[in-house]
Amino acid sequence: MRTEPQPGSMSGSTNVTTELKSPRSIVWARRRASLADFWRLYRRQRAGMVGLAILVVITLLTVLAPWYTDESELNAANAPGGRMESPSTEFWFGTDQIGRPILTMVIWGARVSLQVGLVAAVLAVTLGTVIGMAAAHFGGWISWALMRLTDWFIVLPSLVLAIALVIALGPSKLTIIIAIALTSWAGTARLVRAQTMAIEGRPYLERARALGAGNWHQMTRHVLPNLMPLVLASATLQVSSAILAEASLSFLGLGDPSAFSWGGILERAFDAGAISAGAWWYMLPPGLAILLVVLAFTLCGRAMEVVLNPRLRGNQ
Amino acid sequence: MTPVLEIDDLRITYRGSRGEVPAVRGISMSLEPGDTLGLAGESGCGKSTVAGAILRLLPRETQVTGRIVLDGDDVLTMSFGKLRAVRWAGASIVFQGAMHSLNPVHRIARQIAEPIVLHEGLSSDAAEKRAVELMAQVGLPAWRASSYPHQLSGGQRQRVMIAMALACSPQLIIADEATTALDVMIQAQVLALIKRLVAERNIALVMISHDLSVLADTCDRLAVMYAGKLVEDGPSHEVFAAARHPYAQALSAAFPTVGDPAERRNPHGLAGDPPDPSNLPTGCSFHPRCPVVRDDCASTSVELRRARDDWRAACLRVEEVA
Amino acid sequence: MGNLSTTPPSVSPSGGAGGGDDAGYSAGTTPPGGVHRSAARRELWRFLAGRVSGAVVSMLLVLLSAFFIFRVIGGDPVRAVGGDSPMTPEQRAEIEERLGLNEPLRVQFWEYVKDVFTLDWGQSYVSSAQVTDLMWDRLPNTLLLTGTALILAAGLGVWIGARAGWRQGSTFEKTQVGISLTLWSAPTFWLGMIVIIVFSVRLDLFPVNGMRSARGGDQDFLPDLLDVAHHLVLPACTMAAVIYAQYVLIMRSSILEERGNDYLTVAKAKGLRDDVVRRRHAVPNALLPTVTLIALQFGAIFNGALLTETIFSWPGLGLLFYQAIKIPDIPLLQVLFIFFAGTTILANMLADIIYRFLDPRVRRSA
Amino acid sequence: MSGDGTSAQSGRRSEERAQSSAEQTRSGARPDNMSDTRNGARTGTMNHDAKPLLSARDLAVRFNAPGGRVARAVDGVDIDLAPGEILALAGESGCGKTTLARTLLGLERPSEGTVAFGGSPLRYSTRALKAYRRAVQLVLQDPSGALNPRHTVYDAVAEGLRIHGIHDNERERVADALSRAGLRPPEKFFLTYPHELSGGQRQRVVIAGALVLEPQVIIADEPVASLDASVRGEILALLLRLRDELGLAAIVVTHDLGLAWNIADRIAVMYLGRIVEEGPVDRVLTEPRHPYTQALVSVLPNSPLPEPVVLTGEPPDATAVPGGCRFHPRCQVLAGGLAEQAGVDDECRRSDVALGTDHIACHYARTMSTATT
Amino acid sequence: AHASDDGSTTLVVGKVGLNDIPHMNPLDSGWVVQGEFNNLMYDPLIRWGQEDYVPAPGLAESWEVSDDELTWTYHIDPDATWSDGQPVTANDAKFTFELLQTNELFNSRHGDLVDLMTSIEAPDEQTLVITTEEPNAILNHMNNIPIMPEHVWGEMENPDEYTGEPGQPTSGPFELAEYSPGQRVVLTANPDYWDGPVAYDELIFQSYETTEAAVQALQQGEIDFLDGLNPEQAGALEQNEDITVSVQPSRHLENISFNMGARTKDGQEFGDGHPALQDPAVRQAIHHVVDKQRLVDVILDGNGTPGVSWVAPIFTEHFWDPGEDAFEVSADAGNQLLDDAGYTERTDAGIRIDPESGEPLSFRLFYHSDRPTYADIQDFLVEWVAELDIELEPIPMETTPLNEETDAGNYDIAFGGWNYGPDPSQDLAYLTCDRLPDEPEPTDLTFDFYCNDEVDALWLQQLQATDPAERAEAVKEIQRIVYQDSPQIILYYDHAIEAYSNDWTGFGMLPSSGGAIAKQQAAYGYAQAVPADAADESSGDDEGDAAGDDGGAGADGDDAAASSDDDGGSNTGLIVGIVIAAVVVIGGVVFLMRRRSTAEERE
Ligand SMILES: Nc1ncnc2c1ncn2[C@@H]1O[C@H](COP(=O)(O)OP(=O)(O)OP(=O)(O)O)[C@@H](O)[C@H]1O
Ligand SMILES: Nc1ncnc2c1ncn2[C@@H]1O[C@H](COP(=O)(O)OP(=O)(O)OP(=O)(O)O)[C@@H](O)[C@H]1O
Ligand SMILES: [Mg+2]
Ligand SMILES: [Mg+2]
Repeated sequence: MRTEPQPGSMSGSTNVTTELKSPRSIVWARRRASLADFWRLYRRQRAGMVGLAILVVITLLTVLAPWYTDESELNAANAPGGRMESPSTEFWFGTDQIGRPILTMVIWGARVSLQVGLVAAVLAVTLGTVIGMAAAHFGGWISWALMRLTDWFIVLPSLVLAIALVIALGPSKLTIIIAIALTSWAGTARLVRAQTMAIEGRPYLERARALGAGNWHQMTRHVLPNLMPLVLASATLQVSSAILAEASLSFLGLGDPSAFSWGGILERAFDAGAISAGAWWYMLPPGLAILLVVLAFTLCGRAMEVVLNPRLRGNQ
Repeated sequence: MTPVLEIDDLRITYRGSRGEVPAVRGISMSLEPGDTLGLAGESGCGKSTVAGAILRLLPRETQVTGRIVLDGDDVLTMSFGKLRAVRWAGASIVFQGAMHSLNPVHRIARQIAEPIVLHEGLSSDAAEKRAVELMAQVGLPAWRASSYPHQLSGGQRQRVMIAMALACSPQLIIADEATTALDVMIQAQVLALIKRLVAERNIALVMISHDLSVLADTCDRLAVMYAGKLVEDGPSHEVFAAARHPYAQALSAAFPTVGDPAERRNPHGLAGDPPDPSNLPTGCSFHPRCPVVRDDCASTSVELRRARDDWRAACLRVEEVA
Repeated sequence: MGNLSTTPPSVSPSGGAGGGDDAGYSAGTTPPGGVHRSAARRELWRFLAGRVSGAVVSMLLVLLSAFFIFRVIGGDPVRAVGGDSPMTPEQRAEIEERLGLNEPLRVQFWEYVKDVFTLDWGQSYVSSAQVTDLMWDRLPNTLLLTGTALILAAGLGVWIGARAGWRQGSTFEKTQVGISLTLWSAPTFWLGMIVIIVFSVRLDLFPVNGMRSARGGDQDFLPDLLDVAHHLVLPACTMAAVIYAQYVLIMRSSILEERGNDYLTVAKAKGLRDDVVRRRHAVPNALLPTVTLIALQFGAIFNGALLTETIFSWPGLGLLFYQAIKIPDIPLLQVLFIFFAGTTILANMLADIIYRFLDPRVRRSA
Repeated sequence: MSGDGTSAQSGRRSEERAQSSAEQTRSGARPDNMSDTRNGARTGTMNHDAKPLLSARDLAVRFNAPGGRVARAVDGVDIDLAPGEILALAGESGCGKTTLARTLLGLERPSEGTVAFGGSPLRYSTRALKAYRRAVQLVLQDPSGALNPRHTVYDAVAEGLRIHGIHDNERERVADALSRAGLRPPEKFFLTYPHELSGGQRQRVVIAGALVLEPQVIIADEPVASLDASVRGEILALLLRLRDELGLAAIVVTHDLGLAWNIADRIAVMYLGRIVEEGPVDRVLTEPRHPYTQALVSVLPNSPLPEPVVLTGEPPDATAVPGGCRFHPRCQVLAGGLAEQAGVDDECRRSDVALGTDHIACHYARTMSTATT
Repeated sequence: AHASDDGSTTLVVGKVGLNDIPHMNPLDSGWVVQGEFNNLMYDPLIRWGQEDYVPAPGLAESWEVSDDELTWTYHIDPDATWSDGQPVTANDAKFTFELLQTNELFNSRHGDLVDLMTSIEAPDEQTLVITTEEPNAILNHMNNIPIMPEHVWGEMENPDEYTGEPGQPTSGPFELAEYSPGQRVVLTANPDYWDGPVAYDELIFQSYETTEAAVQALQQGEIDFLDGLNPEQAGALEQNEDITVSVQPSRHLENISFNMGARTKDGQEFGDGHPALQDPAVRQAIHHVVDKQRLVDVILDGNGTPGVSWVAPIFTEHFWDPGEDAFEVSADAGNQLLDDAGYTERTDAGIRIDPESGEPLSFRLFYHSDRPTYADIQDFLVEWVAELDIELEPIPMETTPLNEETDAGNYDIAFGGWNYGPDPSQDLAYLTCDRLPDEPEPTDLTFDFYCNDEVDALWLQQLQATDPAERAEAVKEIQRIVYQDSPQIILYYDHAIEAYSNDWTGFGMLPSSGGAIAKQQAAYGYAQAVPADAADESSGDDEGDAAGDDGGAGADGDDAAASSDDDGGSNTGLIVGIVIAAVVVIGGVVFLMRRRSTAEERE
């Protein structure tokens, strides 16, 4: 994947300022400009914009949840509704077997699902980036060992491993995050390794070496900044897998029982006999919420990839 | 003799994410059997675009106007079925990067045979036999037929491409930077081969390169493009030695003659940057870089002017220079 | 859900779907064939040795981790064996001794290593059957399910993906990508639930779960086959849906990568029809990297099998694993884990090797 | 190696050659807008007696190639670079030019032999290398790749200063380097990103990045190969001017003999990891003595040699260096029987030959020259 | 009923948790499901009477105890035979008990019964004489232990390695026909069952991973019977007119238990329980605020009864009804108790402080993370207990670590559930001081380290009371004390919710006055089932003892309207599937052809 800005595609910024500024402000101005360029290109990705819009809406809904919903409704003792009520004007998505409104559950569930998804993705991507860079940079047996490890993690049925880990560590939000991160960093590592090797082969690194740059300089000044967009895109995609993974684990009964994550809601629905009872309002909203958020993150991640890799942009 | 290829006021505009790019802005030329034309110009001036247009290989949304008459029919308007029949049988192309122009997963004989099967309806066995003959003509031994592209060296691959171009005995071969990526020695081999085959078969040849000296060596006529237009068109050696257009002059000066004391420790270059095709200067598009610019250059758009019978240049000062 | 850390549906197989460096091919200068025959053969052996030793190392790692991962699992095998009535300490001790759980971990580990290499995989804690027998019993069912799903998904996915990639920007591509992304985003188990509600509960077209009708008894071959096929439809489709989505996306991006290649322009210039260019030149070239990627996704298929089999109570290895992990039945878990991982490692190794033989482009550089 | 001896024997070169004299007059018509920096009065500054600034002795670099083979990329090279001298390194693709250049820069550790700078051998400790790299700078072939697309021109030029911890007057130093490299006014370029520049400008930025450390030697690997023909001359002129103004010595790696003719004082022709002929450009390119050099020069358009010699076969392979004179399988002198006449054919096939004091590595040429003297 | 081609009828029972059972060895069964199978295949000497759990004849047609209450004589039913035709004799029983005494594995299961026996004699084929050292009421019902055929089991080298072999002779209504671990168990009716054969031919237990899946299968007619439903599933199935839902009291209860201070027999303390919980006032105060009826209504949708003590109400003989003595649901009462007991100081947050330890009354509440019901109940408890100015900190935990913690006394309050067995001495033994561990080590043999001399005395009294009335008295008194003392709070007895196809009727409930069909300690449930059509035909006929419809749960009025058209349904599905596939294939081909024709002109 090429990550450089494309010549010509950035024609908007060719006007060169002659005014003298401090190098720092130059850099900042340029960063802003390239961010603006990125945004300009991103805006053209319709699917990516849809994904972003969904995410913004969901984020708002989640963040503002305390202001427009009552969390205490999720306490069984305070459940406002009747048993398994179907959707009504009072309870838009109906209620569960205790009388808790499903809508409130789903809204508060977003907090858990997103939190787990984001943190796990960040952990996984960080781990993957560090290992991938190390494997590409050091070479020799370190690289060999790291790659074996990476391959190993890629090959392994990750859900199986995650289940084992969660059971071993005891289910809680933290352990789920750890399990997901541990089983999903390898893809990023492989990606980062390939990209790092590509970057290391670039002439500008040769030039930096010829200028006398050490490893640290090369890594921090050249490799990492060039890796960032890729890592970002990959992190975005990772979030969606992490959310799915969390849902799967929760559904298998390994979720944090004290929290209403979407997968956990589905597990409750399943346990409570929602299928038999025909309580579609109990199963559709959390499932659709997962689908929507995962889809949104995927769309965003792919749009970012497309922006970063013009080859995929096609003729639009 | 009827011309093999006749291009009349060809204009090509790419439409892409960068908006409209007028890559070719009115080109006319004509080639008769046995003619060899060298098309030169710096990167991005539209050489490959012209080549692609001849077989209608450009992206679908590209806007092409003018006429390209290949063997009596207008390529731009003919039905797709007819076009497919013309492709390769009427005119074939030797592309620049042979590594990328050969399908890496097919054996080379099969690739050479493919158009034969398609256009002449031969069985694939017979076609492959023909392919082996063709390979022999370009100096590849028969056992190479079952090689994969990666097993060949760059020069050999380029020869495979040439054999492939000859497969259906076209009247026109377009060689787009066919030797650019090759080593000096291999380049010499391949050029010699092309010259020989073209001469033997009386094929018309359009040879595209940015290396004026190579073209001058291989072709009879030389056309120089700048920013989507022809700026000079004439007999190759004369153009190379004493071009009328200042750009053509600069281009030929960029290739020093070894042994010429005037060029010793005396590199010549052209100041300024190549033009951006989507944002061309007014008037003569070369005027911002032109060493002999006049006041009216910026306002007058210049078409090819006759410098001699067989020699045209697009410069206001063409007579002056001559 | 085949999604847990299967690579996200990245559009660029060179990076996104991993395998970038392995699947790539270098265009470097290559010695002309003939002269370096023996060198090439040596290189081949070297390559094979590298692959095989890599797989062996991975396998050793799997064996090692299989011991530790399942040993730290918090379950109480004693209770699992003892049943739901309370036990006296003597009863406990007796069971622990029977299961060999009273030995220090070090001894258990050596026992384990010894058993692994003598191919004695032990007895299930729950049913005293040999775990390998349990596994072999269930294996055909899993093969049937995953095989059907794979064939369905791969066939359809590759076909649709190739078309979608070839006609980038068309409505066809957009809808197919949309469908695939949506399918990919849906949790497998939820998809299974919905499918059950719609097709089994509401429409009553297919059985809810299991592999054979409960009251079927011993049936003749044909009725039995139909019965199994009838049960197979929903789980296979559910599982296929998710894998299918991945294959569409992978194949599409492989084709997209392929599309820029000059030899496609050459093929077009030769006068070949558009679909011939696609079929003869683009698809086979794009297929090879896709195959490696698919092999790489093997682990993900087991993830999918685990969830699908659980939701549909399909008596396969995934369900067995799920059952075993609830107990936890350590010997069974170990053998299943080793089997899952081993199969994937083997599949990857074979894919790499086959890839090398199939794809003349692949030249490995040091 | 391909055994296809049927390879194209160059056909007769037609009467074009006759016109070469006419062509040489065209310089008069050329706009001479850049001649200000180059007065024809300057003669070659090559000075063999001066103590070499940079030198290599018996340099060999080997790589492990796939399949357990060993690529002898550089194989016994002696080379000297005098202060203020421009040396061209020419040869076919894969003959080891880049490897030699990188080894001279200390980017590659030689398997054998030494590189010496200012008379003292190069040490490969991190610190010594860093110090060395202030004095010897690299200019790469592809300026687009050699600049980090995320760094502004200012950053790119200042990078060397930052690496070497030179913090005083950073701004002035950068501006100075840029204007020396012909980017004026320099401030105008500070904020630009590489992709906003043309190829020629990018190469100037790369050169400015090298100049900012005030080096004594520049090693340029194909500095203009990826540039458009029309801008090529400008960059070459810049190199010449820097030599004149700053006394910079340079090694220019190229496969283009015209380029050597344009700027170099001395040329070394490499074949399969070894220098086969070396000497002043004016002599080597007009009267090449090694058969390989002769072939190279002969296939040039408008070659000074009368008869083009197109060598058959493919570029040689560094992992399979032939025994005897490494050029002998392709040698036209040997194939044409001249070597036999001189009685050295056996020697050609059997004994390896190195560059001697006569600056040539050819049995035949050596016999002939001893015969004539 | 489902008649298959050969005209045989099969009762298919859906089972969740079938994969828990390790084998089918009748003498080594720890799982309730295994017990079900045993009861169906091997008769005990004495059964639990269907009417009211009063011991009733099994293989022994009668039995009596000597006056010194130490010698028991059992008279084997002369009609009793093994399914291979051999008679069941006293020697079989002797063999079985001796095996249980000598075989280490079996003894660990059944030691509490057989270890009492100092001698086992079979003076003749029909008479078994057992002597004990102390009087023991357990011999009055023999704990439902299956009797094994000596002529087969006597030949076995390692009877503890027996895992269930099809075709073994049995003394019960069924024989084992197939055992596929984790998948299904097939039993075939013993046509010559000495106590009257069952009304159908085959009984299949089909494994399901989840109740939901089994409910669907029941809806679709895949299975005929299912237990362990939740209220929602019951509600859904009630909509189906082909299915009858049976909601009956069960012997299962849910409770929360307080750490009574983990200690050994000699008083060495361990664990980290909150000291305040050893004060009855605190426990009683909490008991005052637990609104059990509310839990029954909200959590069980009314399908249960509020809890009292360990004995479930279906055991009418032994159940103690608190009546007037019941804790009034009142926060005021609870607060009063606490104030009186001196818990008057409060922390800044308003939590009461234990004057003795100075600790605030803040308790950890462990609940099982895999039990959503507990998560919901926990919400209520926190809320209610807060009214006492006591704080609960709910902590979810996996079952295994939770058990480990509670066994080790490292808890304050924990959730639990219990299936109360018919014999009070067994379950109530958990409340005796004798169950405290000898060493400060984890144990799961005591209910929260409860120890009360009064209870101990009463327990011994009931154990040795061979007179049922006397025994009941003691058992009730234990419950009263424990209820008052509140070492545990029994939240509710939940009802067994079961459902069966109307193709069947006559399922035997235990007790017949209203009880569960599945998970009985007897064979009545399935053995008394009758295909609905057969029941119609033979409604006037005599019915054997085993098939007596006194406990029949089937509503006779239900007609077996649902014929086996679900087979037609699945075939329809198959056909529709094939049609869809065909359409897709044909459509695809047409599409391709169309494309091919246009491709000529496509660029
Ligand atoms: N598909 C395309 N979409 C948009 N613009 C294009 C496309 N292909 C080429 N161009 C632009 O059209 C112009 C002419 O391109 P063309 O490839 O014909 O140049 P060229 O003379 O062959 O250059 P080179 O010597 O580098 O091969 C360039 O500015 C290029 O950027
Ligand atoms: N890192 C390396 N590992 C293995 N072989 C190498 C390596 N670098 C170079 N070689 C081999 O060494 C030989 C010389 O390579 P080098 O790049 O120096 O040639 P060059 O003269 O610069 O060629 P070009 O003109 O193509 O740049 C080649 O055969 C090459 O394949
Ligand atoms: Mg081009
Ligand atoms: Mg090089």
